[in-house]
Amino acid sequence: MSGKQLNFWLLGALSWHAIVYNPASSISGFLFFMLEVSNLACSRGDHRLFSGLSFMLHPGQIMQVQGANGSGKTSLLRTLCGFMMPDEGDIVWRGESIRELDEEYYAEMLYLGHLNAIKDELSALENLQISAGLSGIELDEKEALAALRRMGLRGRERLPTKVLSQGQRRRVALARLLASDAALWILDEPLTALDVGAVELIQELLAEHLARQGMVIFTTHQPLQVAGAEMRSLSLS
Amino acid sequence: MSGKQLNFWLLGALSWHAIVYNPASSISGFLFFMLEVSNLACSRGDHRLFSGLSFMLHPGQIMQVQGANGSGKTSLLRTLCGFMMPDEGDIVWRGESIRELDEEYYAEMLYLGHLNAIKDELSALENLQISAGLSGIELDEKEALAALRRMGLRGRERLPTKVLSQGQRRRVALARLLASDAALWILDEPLTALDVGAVELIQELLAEHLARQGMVIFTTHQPLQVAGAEMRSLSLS
Amino acid sequence: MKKSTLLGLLVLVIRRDLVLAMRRRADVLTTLIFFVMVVSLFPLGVGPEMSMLRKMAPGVLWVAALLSSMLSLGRLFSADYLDGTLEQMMLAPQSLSMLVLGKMTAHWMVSGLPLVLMAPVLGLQFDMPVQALGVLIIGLLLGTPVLSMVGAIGAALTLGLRGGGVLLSLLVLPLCIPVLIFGTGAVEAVSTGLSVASHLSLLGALLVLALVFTPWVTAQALRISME
Amino acid sequence: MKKSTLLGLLVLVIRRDLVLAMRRRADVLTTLIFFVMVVSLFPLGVGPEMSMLRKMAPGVLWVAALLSSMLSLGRLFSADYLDGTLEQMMLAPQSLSMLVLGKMTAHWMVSGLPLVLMAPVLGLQFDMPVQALGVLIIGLLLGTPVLSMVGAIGAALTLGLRGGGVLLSLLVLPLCIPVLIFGTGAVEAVSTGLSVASHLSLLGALLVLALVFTPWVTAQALRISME
Amino acid sequence: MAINWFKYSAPTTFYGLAGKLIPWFALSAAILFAIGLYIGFVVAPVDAQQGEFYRIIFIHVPSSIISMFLYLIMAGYAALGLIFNTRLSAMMATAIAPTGALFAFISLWTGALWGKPMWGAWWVWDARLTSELILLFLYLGYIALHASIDDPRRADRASALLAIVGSVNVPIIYFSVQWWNTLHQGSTIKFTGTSMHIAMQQAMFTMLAACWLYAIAVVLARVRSIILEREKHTLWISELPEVKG
Amino acid sequence: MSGLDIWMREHTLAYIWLGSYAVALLIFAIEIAMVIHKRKITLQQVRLMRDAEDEAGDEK
Ligand code: HEM
Ligand SMILES: Nc1ncnc2c1ncn2[C@@H]1O[C@H](COP(=O)(O)OP(=O)(O)OP(=O)(O)O)[C@@H](O)[C@H]1O
Ligand SMILES: Nc1ncnc2c1ncn2[C@@H]1O[C@H](COP(=O)(O)OP(=O)(O)OP(=O)(O)O)[C@@H](O)[C@H]1O
Ligand SMILES: [Mg+2]
Ligand SMILES: [Mg+2]
Repeated sequence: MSGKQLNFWLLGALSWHAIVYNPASSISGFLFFMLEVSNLACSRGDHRLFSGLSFMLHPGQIMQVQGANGSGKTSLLRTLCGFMMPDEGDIVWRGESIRELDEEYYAEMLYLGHLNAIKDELSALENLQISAGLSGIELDEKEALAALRRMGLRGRERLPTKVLSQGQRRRVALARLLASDAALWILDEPLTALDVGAVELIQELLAEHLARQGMVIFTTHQPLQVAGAEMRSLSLS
Repeated sequence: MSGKQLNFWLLGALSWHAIVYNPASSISGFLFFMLEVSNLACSRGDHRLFSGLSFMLHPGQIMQVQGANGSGKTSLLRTLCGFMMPDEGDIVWRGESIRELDEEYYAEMLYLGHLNAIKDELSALENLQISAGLSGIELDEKEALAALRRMGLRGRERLPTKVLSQGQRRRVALARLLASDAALWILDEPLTALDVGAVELIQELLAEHLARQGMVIFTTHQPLQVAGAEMRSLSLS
Repeated sequence: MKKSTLLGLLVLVIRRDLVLAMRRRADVLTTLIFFVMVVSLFPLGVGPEMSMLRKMAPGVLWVAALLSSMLSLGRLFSADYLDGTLEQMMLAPQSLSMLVLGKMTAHWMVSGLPLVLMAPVLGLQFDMPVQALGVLIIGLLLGTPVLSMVGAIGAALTLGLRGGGVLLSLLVLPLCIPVLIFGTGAVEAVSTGLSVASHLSLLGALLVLALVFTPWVTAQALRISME
Repeated sequence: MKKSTLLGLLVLVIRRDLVLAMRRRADVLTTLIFFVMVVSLFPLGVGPEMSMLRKMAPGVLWVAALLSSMLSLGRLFSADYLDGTLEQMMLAPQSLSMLVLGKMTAHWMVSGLPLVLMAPVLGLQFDMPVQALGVLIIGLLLGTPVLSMVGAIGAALTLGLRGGGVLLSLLVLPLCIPVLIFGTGAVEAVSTGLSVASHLSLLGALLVLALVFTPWVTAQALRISME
Repeated sequence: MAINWFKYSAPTTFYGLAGKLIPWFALSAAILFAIGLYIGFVVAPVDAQQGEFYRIIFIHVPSSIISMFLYLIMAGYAALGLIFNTRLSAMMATAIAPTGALFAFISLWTGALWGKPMWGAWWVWDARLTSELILLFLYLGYIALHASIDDPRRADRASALLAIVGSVNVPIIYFSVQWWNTLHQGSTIKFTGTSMHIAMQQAMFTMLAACWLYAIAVVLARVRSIILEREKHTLWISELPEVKG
Repeated sequence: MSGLDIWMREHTLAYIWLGSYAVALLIFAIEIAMVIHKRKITLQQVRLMRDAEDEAGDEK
């Protein structure tokens, strides 16, 4: 995985320049901010989920979105992805609104939702290679196998995913985290269906990502600790 | 919900007679056994999941099936439902193999799987009424509303379930527990997507069911305690 | 909270599927419009000569009816399968055949009946004589339920993700052809002066056969597909 | 691990959809069987008069091709939508139009191309002259991609809607009528001695138009549907 | 000429304006209908070839023309709504569709009734008839798509896209159908109204005007309901006299 | 010549009126009725919602 790290550092260096020299970024007053959400409001149907939501996320930070069922966590994450338009407010990435950035933003962002986004008919290996390919990364078979094995899928790499157990399917989806150079991870209940061992693995992955100056926004109803990082939290009520 | 309890007692009384007078039940030697699994073996593909599995479940008992992802918990539960045929061994309910019993067994059993079995287009209310109807129970609107409200869905009863959040959808599925007179509950990861409050509620429901001499077999990767009942556990490795 | 009867269950299933269809009121209408459109496409392909169109009319109408009920059949079980409802139906303490019969009936009411009612108008576009139209309607009334029921077997079999699906759907298709042949035959018998009744009674016999066997066969197919 | 190019992405998407189609061989075959069935039913419905059948042939073949590609369109995006893959595609850092173009191409290769290859055999059943068969094939080669592409817009718009299949055909069939008319027109021009080339070049023009605009329009439709 | 057009493109002002205009449109439509029917049936003479049957023209032609224009207008509004994200345009497009579909239906129906005595058949696969039928399908597709999406914002955008794609296709469809029909068919009886009697012309134009006015009135009334429905959360709606009362 | 054809020739004006104009006017009438009905329903809904909001406001 050294190629990946290299890749990441390169990207980091580029983005550093972008921040320093991009005039737009100086508006906010901070030099190092990456994701800035200001005064966001979102509603579904007749129902206002949240409003006046503002926060910033810096490299190396992790944030848990908390709230009861139906409080709007998923809606918030989907708005951050640009799937839903907010009623008010703006989401700014590296000083530009994500509305304008579009594909540039997507190149640096990874979203994992309630759905696993894997194809039942394809094997875990094919699934991983294709989903990495869609996000612009060509994985060769060795790399993909290594990622799947790290996710505890040894011996299951070539089975069609439809025969896998619920937790194994989730692991296939999560293997994308290992094959991504995105700076911002947006994870909606990544721990669903995972057993204790897998939860620990995810915690490790998050810690590694943060150590690489990555950013994470996630939701979960289960306890989750990440070593060596302070967990910020955002409560929706 | 008094009608329900009444119903349950009546059913209990009948089944008592069935046990006492049913000659088949005396084979096992126990008078009170309800579910008896003996020497069960199950495989998927080339893969033997478990074998030589035997256990008994008595009224008022709860059993957690434990194991890592892919260890065969779901397969075991689906075999207990009769969806899958075991390679070896037998599943006996009230002294008769469930292969022979079929619909009589189904009348006393409730299964809740990974999938919610709710219709996106229907409201929570309609979903509950219909799924109760399919398991042979006619719920009037008041009863159904009461069940949904107990599940924390007040104000969401008449929305199409497709707009509900993941946890709310799971709650709609779980509302069936409140509208069932089945003696045996088979629950596959009932806590998926539920928040802390809902988990407590489920614990309460399980305790009530056990107090009524019901039986529960379930799986979960999250911690779960039931007041006033000893938790048996079965490990698949 | 009280126990429901077998008939109550049948009514429940029918009502449920009708409610689901009505949730999208456009749904019923679109099946119908699809029928109308398929029928109207043929003149565009074949050309506007009336004498030829008149001859083609019964065939076109019947094929269109088959297609529209087939198209909507794809969803008969698959939606229930994907969201887990079908699993629950198989755990219902009542006979699965009964549930299946309910689903078939609802399907026919939503997608077969409107076609029957629309057919005469389309027949007029093809300049069909009134007598032939009457026979066409009776034929469709007898035949469309058979299409729904036979199609349900196919729908149940194609649910299974097994490779055998192709072979089995091939087995089902020929079952629909007799319906078409008797149906169009009845209409053509009007103009050639042959016996209409024999064709129609054959259709009726098919209907009875289908009513007796298909619910059970479909239920078995579902059990196979679900394992 | 290296970055992929835009063309690499196109190839990836096409290969992915083809592999998926091969895993579900039943789906591909049913489209083809449906085509054959619709075409072969006509002689049964209309009667065995060869002169009439010969006249009908191009129309029937084209209508059948139109309907069968419509039949398979319902699945173009819906499977990806349900399992969340489509979401991920929309988050891909490349142009969504490119992905859509890939999916269209794969769809045509799976459901359009087999029809083109099958058509001459069926045409012979209707006693079509060889020259007409040639024109039919060229017409289908130019026309079926347009059907796939225009259909994709409808598939994207009806994504996630109940009764999507039928609604889809309601939206798309009227838009496909020009293809049908030029396609059959070309074949008929052979027998009437009129200019075949003008029909075919019109079909070609439609193809170019569709290639330029439909991927973008479909991408927009997907964005709207996913909101 | 300092009329602020944007003022009327806001639902707030448009709602009031439309409310004031509707009675006038409706009233003049009714009067013109009466006049048109009077001229058409009493003043206009019997046609030499067709006898009385030709009088169907007074409803047939206006409804045909209006059905075609309304589609273009609808697509125009839809495009405006999609591009500039103006709320009112999308509502207008939605309000126009049912009226357009009904006029298309009337055109088909009256045409069929005319065809029976003239051609001896209710329906002939003539280019003009066929393209009118396809137009009806396009309307129905638009309506069905809009109706099957629950979220109104999404419904607006999706059906707007469809309307635009449809309007690009309408000319293609029109010419292809015309070509299809004329290529291998010379014998369909065509009505060629060469020199029309002056009273006939008057009747037809009066009826055309009446139909336009009627269409405008109905569309405005419908759009008012749509505004009410969509904006029911806003303050100005809850302060309307008809809501308070 | 079927019965309808003969009737149509003998009673042309009735045919035109009943067949075309009456149908067209009927369609107009139905459309007007639908529009009026829709307005009534919408107003009702809006009033209901306003009342509900008022109550919610009072509770606070
Ligand atoms: C179902 C049958 C029919 C349909 C769908 C139909 C459709 C149409 C349409 C769309 C137009 C407007 C065309 C334009 O403005 O370019 C039109 C105009 C007209 N139609 Fe029909 N028509 C039908 C039957 C008939 C029949 C049977 C007659 C008379 C024999 C007739 C006579 C006319 C005349 C005279 C015009 C006006 C001509 C003009 O403005 O150029 N139509 N019709
Ligand atoms: N059309 C609608 N009308 C009213 N309420 C709606 C509508 N659509 C969505 N909602 C509500 O919006 C909320 C959506 O919440 P969201 O999915 O973001 O919740 P969540 O915080 O992710 O919950 P969970 O923990 O259960 O996943 C739910 O409360 C849902 O009931
Ligand atoms: N055709 C097959 N070939 C090989 N292995 C298979 C096949 N089908 C299923 N399996 C394996 O069988 C197991 C099924 O496990 P099951 O779904 O019962 O697990 P589980 O204990 O419920 O896991 P989870 O906690 O993830 O839900 C998985 O390990 C899966 O990989
Ligand atoms: Mg959520
Ligand atoms: Mg499991």
